[in-house]
Amino acid sequence: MMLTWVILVPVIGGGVAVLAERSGTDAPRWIALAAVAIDLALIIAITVTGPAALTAASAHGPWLAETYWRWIPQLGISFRLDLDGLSLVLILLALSLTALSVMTSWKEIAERVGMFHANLLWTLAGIVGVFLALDLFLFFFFWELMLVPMYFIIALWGHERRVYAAIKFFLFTQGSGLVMLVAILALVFIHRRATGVLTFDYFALRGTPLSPRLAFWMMLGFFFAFAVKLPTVPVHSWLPDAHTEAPTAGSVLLAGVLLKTGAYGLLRFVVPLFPQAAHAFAPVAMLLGAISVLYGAALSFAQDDMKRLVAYSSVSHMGFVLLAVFAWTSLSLHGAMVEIVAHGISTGALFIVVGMLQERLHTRDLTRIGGLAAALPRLSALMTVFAIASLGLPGLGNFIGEFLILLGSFSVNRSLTIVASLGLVAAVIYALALIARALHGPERIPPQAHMPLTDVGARETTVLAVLSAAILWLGVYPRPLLDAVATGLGALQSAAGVTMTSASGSGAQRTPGSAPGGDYSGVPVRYSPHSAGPAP
Amino acid sequence: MRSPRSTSGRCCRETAAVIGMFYLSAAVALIATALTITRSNAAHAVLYLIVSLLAVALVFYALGAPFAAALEVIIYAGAIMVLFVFVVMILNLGAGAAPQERNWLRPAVWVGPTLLAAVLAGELLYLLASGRFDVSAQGSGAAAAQLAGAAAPTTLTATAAAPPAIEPKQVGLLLFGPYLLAVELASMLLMAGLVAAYHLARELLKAPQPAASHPRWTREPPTRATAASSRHTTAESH
Amino acid sequence: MPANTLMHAWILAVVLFGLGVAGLLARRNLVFMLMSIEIMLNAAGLAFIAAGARWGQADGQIMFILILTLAAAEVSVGLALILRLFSGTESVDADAARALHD
Amino acid sequence: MPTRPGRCTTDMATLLWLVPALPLLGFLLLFLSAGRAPRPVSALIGVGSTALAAVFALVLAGWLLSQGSGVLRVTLWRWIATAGLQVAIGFQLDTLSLVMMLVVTFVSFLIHLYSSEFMQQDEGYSRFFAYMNLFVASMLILVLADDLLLLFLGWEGVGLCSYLLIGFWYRNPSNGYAARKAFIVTRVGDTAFMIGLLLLATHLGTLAIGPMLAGAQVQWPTGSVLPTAAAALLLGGAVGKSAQLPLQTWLPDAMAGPTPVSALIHAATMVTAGVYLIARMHALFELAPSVLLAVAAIGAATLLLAAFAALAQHDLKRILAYSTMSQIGYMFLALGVGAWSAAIFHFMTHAFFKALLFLAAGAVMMRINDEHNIFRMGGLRRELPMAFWSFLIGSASLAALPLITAGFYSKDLILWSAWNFRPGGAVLWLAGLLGALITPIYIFRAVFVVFFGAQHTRPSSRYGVRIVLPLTVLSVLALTAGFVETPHALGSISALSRLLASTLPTRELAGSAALQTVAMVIAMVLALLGIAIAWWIYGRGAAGALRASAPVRALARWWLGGWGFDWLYDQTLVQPFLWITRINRADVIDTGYGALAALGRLANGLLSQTEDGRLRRYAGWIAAGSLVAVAVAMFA
Repeated sequence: MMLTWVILVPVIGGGVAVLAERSGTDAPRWIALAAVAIDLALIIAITVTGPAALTAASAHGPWLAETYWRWIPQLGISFRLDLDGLSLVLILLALSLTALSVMTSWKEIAERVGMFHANLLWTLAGIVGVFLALDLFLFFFFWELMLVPMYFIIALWGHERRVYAAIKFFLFTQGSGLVMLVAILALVFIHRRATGVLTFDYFALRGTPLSPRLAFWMMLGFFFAFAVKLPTVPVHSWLPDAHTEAPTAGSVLLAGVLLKTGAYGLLRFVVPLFPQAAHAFAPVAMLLGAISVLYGAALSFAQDDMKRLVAYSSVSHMGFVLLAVFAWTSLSLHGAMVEIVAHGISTGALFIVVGMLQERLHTRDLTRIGGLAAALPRLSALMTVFAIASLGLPGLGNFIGEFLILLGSFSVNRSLTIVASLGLVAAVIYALALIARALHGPERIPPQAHMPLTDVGARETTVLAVLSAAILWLGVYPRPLLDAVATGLGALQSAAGVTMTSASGSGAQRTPGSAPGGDYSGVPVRYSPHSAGPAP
Repeated sequence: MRSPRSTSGRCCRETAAVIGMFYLSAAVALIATALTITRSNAAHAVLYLIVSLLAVALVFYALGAPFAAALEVIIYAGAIMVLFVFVVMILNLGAGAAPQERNWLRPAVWVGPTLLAAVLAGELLYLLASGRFDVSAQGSGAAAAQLAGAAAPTTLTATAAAPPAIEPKQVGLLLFGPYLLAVELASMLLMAGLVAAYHLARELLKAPQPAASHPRWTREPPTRATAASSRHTTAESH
Repeated sequence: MPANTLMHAWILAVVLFGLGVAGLLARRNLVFMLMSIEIMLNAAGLAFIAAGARWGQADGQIMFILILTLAAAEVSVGLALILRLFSGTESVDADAARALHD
Repeated sequence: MPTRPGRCTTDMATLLWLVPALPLLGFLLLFLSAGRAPRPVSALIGVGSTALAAVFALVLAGWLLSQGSGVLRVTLWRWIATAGLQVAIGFQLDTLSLVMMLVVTFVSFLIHLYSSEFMQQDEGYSRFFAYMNLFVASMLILVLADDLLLLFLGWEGVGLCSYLLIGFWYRNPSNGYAARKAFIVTRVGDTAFMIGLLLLATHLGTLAIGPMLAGAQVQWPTGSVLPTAAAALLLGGAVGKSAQLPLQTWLPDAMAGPTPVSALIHAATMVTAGVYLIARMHALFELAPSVLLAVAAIGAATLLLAAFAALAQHDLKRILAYSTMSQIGYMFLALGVGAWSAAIFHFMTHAFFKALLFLAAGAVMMRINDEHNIFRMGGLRRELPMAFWSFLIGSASLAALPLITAGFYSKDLILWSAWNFRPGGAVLWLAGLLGALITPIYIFRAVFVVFFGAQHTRPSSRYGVRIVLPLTVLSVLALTAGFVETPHALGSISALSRLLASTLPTRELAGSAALQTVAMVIAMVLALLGIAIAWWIYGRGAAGALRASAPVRALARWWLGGWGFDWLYDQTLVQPFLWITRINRADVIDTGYGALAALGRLANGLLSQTEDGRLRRYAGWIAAGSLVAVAVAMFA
């Protein structure tokens, strides 16, 4: 029951923020922060008390908490939310990044503040919904829900070409979402034809017997939606525009969390639902991942706009995650989770820094600025920290992620892993290019900058200090994160059953025809797949 | 349902006359229609069309649809063509506009449409001839026999009696039986036509505004600009 | 009515229809175009009546009646439009009304 | 040999992780104070941390030596603990890392002291010390790490610090370019190293150096594919970091950084990280003899290439940079022929005399307002006696002046080991010998040109104690450090090799003592001959015609550019990359989607033409349409 509140709090917070706008421009900001704080407290309470509330049988599974209601029994749609280590980490990342993005846009967002923060909170609600929903219909519902407020954030508060970017973002994600819907419906109908039970429930659908060809196309449907969101190279071109034109808070949320819904989708839905098909498709997907790494890095180096440079670097980092997911070894999956969190922190921080620079210089064009290290020493130091984190320096979070991913996928596909590790060199090139062109060299400050350039204030320093501490902590002591996701990933791997790798990786070969969802120990006893069928 | 009256005795004489009438009226219809579309004088064209419609009415009668023939004469030839005559008179399209029509109807204009119409007709004829639809006698099919009751001989030979005329009663029964909905729709259609015609033509019946004085069609047509603007003003005013 | 006579009826209908189409496309005078449409409608009615005669069912005539109502409504509206157009553009040339398109 | 549990081991363990922690703490203090700390405080923190680290190192050394050849291990916390990989943050101190630690802490302390006065006028004072401390910390982590991943952390850390310090004066774009070039070229090597790590971790399950090497020796037969691949990849990393062929182009440009940086990073410590890596992973390299041969070959080739290139340089620091590259070539040669302790011995002596040379050069340049070109200096020996004598001692040690300099002993040991190496030993020895001839020429060329001959510049005042002290100490070491390891003929002391014997395998040299003396005499003669040649050409200005002749000048220009490697890499790698990224700046896939949208607009434009209000055209289209429909009905 508490899980629904985790989603409802931001929604209500958003509403209150809109109403509070009349009583002062800062009120919505505090309400937004309060909403996120309450949500954080709620999620922590759930994680602490959660397992006890579940019945004994499911307690030992990875599930921390579970909410289950019949929503539309006729169609077998249930309002099912489940929290496990995986979702917990991602939700915590989402909440903290939202809080930080609210704090960074304290001065940047001046008009229609209430509406802005409402949209921010509603996007957050959608995202949290995506991470929790385990009913395919509910998942798709939240998947589409989170797009709309993000569209408004980009379209209303963005920069020059915001409408173009917002529409492009919406078209790309919506279009691919529809492909996923087709796949969901196909899966549901086949499941109905095979077992006579019409249900959208994730656990029930996992065991549906599928012909390889059909499974491949359905897996492709899911994969396409998540690949667009991830983003992977051929379908990535919405990202640079959306990131460049979005306000700082929008970019942070987009890069920090929205991209991760794609990765989460791959982990939770693509491979466990269609193990054989995913295994067959793995080489292609890993190739796409490797190409994304190099292509994203090469493009990132060529950009003149700081935000576009950082945006393309996200394409490069997410290429690693794609490589890891389809390697499907325990190492690469752990690496993917660390990379997701580390990328969220480092790229989010880079966007915040670029936002601060834009606040001061009113431009993001690298050809017109230079030598800022002298004028803004503290901001430059922090920017250097995050740029170096994003190039994967050991001792900072990204390296742990990238190393585990490369190690995990090395045993699966040696050549692609070596190609992907070239991305490390490419990462150095674009990260140093960013630092050199922005901070070093002769001092060039554009005329429209409002002089004198003031270095980062208290608020900004705390935000960046928190982020740099987080990325350092992740790099030096990643074990809490690794342990948190361990059980969740283990369960996913055993559920997928198919061993992707020869070397490590667990789970015996399981024929798809086995009993639907029943064999998976993690399913809470109160819910049994058969009872969830349509009302007699 | 009383079976239609068709005793075998009178059938052949009657049939021959009916078939003769059919072909005659068919020819008349064809010629009249051809003339309708080729005349440059609108009045002549309308009259030829009326003749063509009457001829078709006769064909209907020959085909054993007396009710339809009557309707054709009353409504089609009677009402609709009368409307046409009115319009031709109102617009003074008769002899006055003939030279205008003539230069619009240069032979060269006919090439495209006739070619297109010929191909279309050819296709339809091919379809008819292709036997796809059981037009021929052999395919009388059970439906015909069953519906026509015992009287209709099973095969319609060339010299078979004229098809039993379909009584208006039969048509009436069917009309207000399964086709009741269609009738309602037709009535709505007519209502719509009525309202539209009234609404569009109301403008013309009103007292002439300064711009639209009565004898205007005899006047030199105003320059396009003022006409357009006047029309706009009138459009806004009503 | 012998079958081939029915066939001729259909042939007649088709030819009439063809003439109607030719007339529609050839003439620039809106009234003539309306007349051609009437011819086409009439041809269609003929085809229906012939079909009704062929299978001895009244459906053909009912369809003819519907076509009649259609034709009546269509003519009334058409002619009203022609009058309206005429009051505007002083001519019944179909191409004169080009300005209406945007 | 398990360490004896006992209270003093645990203090020693805490002492062990304090050694790298102190400079790290220094860095954090300086970084967080963000330039607000006054200069003396920054200097105190900077120099103090390294001094304390050096003291602790000495204490540890004393304790370890008293233990015999024990190994001290300390594990701080488990870094990565997932199903596939267990990595712990832990340090181990054995004799090899002891020598490295001592040299690193001691030399960096001296250089920190030197730079506290050298950088006095520079406004980024605390930033400089912050980066220098971070560097020392990373280097110590690298040297003391007991897990390859932690070593890689130190490895990349020193790479980062070298980037930050080369580009220290960031206003000048060429410094920034040199810094980026250094980081990217070393990063190429690091990626090879990373792939090596992946290979080792995947096949041997762990990255902890001890167990991994043990596992390798058990599982992998000598010379099979896996160890060869792994060793080759590690060699790639070492070549990148130690600026050996083919990744050596970044070192000459790295001289753009302040001189103490060049002294510490690009002479004494970082560039020898590759040597340490190969020495530390000697068990793996022994499983891949072909790679060992490659190490020797690379060493020999690089030492010759760098020596000849140094001959043609005008910039004093670039001469020293190429000289460093050449001396590391000697170390690689030693490693290649299996003389592990000889390589470490040469590393130690080289650290001292090369640091001395750089600091002396810095002292000289500091006084003639940063003039780098040696031909614009001259006759400085009377005005700057301190700099002159220290530079002279350094040069003598570099040139391996017989008997009295440390360089002589270490280089001689390497040459002797090369002589004994069976397959191809002779060739390597000859290469080493030729290098031993060229080295004195290029270094004494600099000595004669800078300190003798006509006086061009008027150097200003004297040096403070913080510069004189390091110079004197290093001068003493440059002369005396050699006596820890002397050949048979000269007292056959083998203190260092016995010390290192516990960690590095020793090879009895086949050649007889007499043969060793003969080889030694040859080396002595060559060294003296080199100095004489240098004096003859540059001291007395002879052979001017020859030097001015076209072929020699062309050769000199080719060598000036570092044998054209820079040009080669620029044309084959850098320009194509820049070209591809520039033309693809607008992301061809994005333009693809844009084209799709444009197609939509085009179709809209065309179709809206058809709707032009002409009724008869519509009727015509309808008729044509129905015609087609009926046709379809006909055929379908």
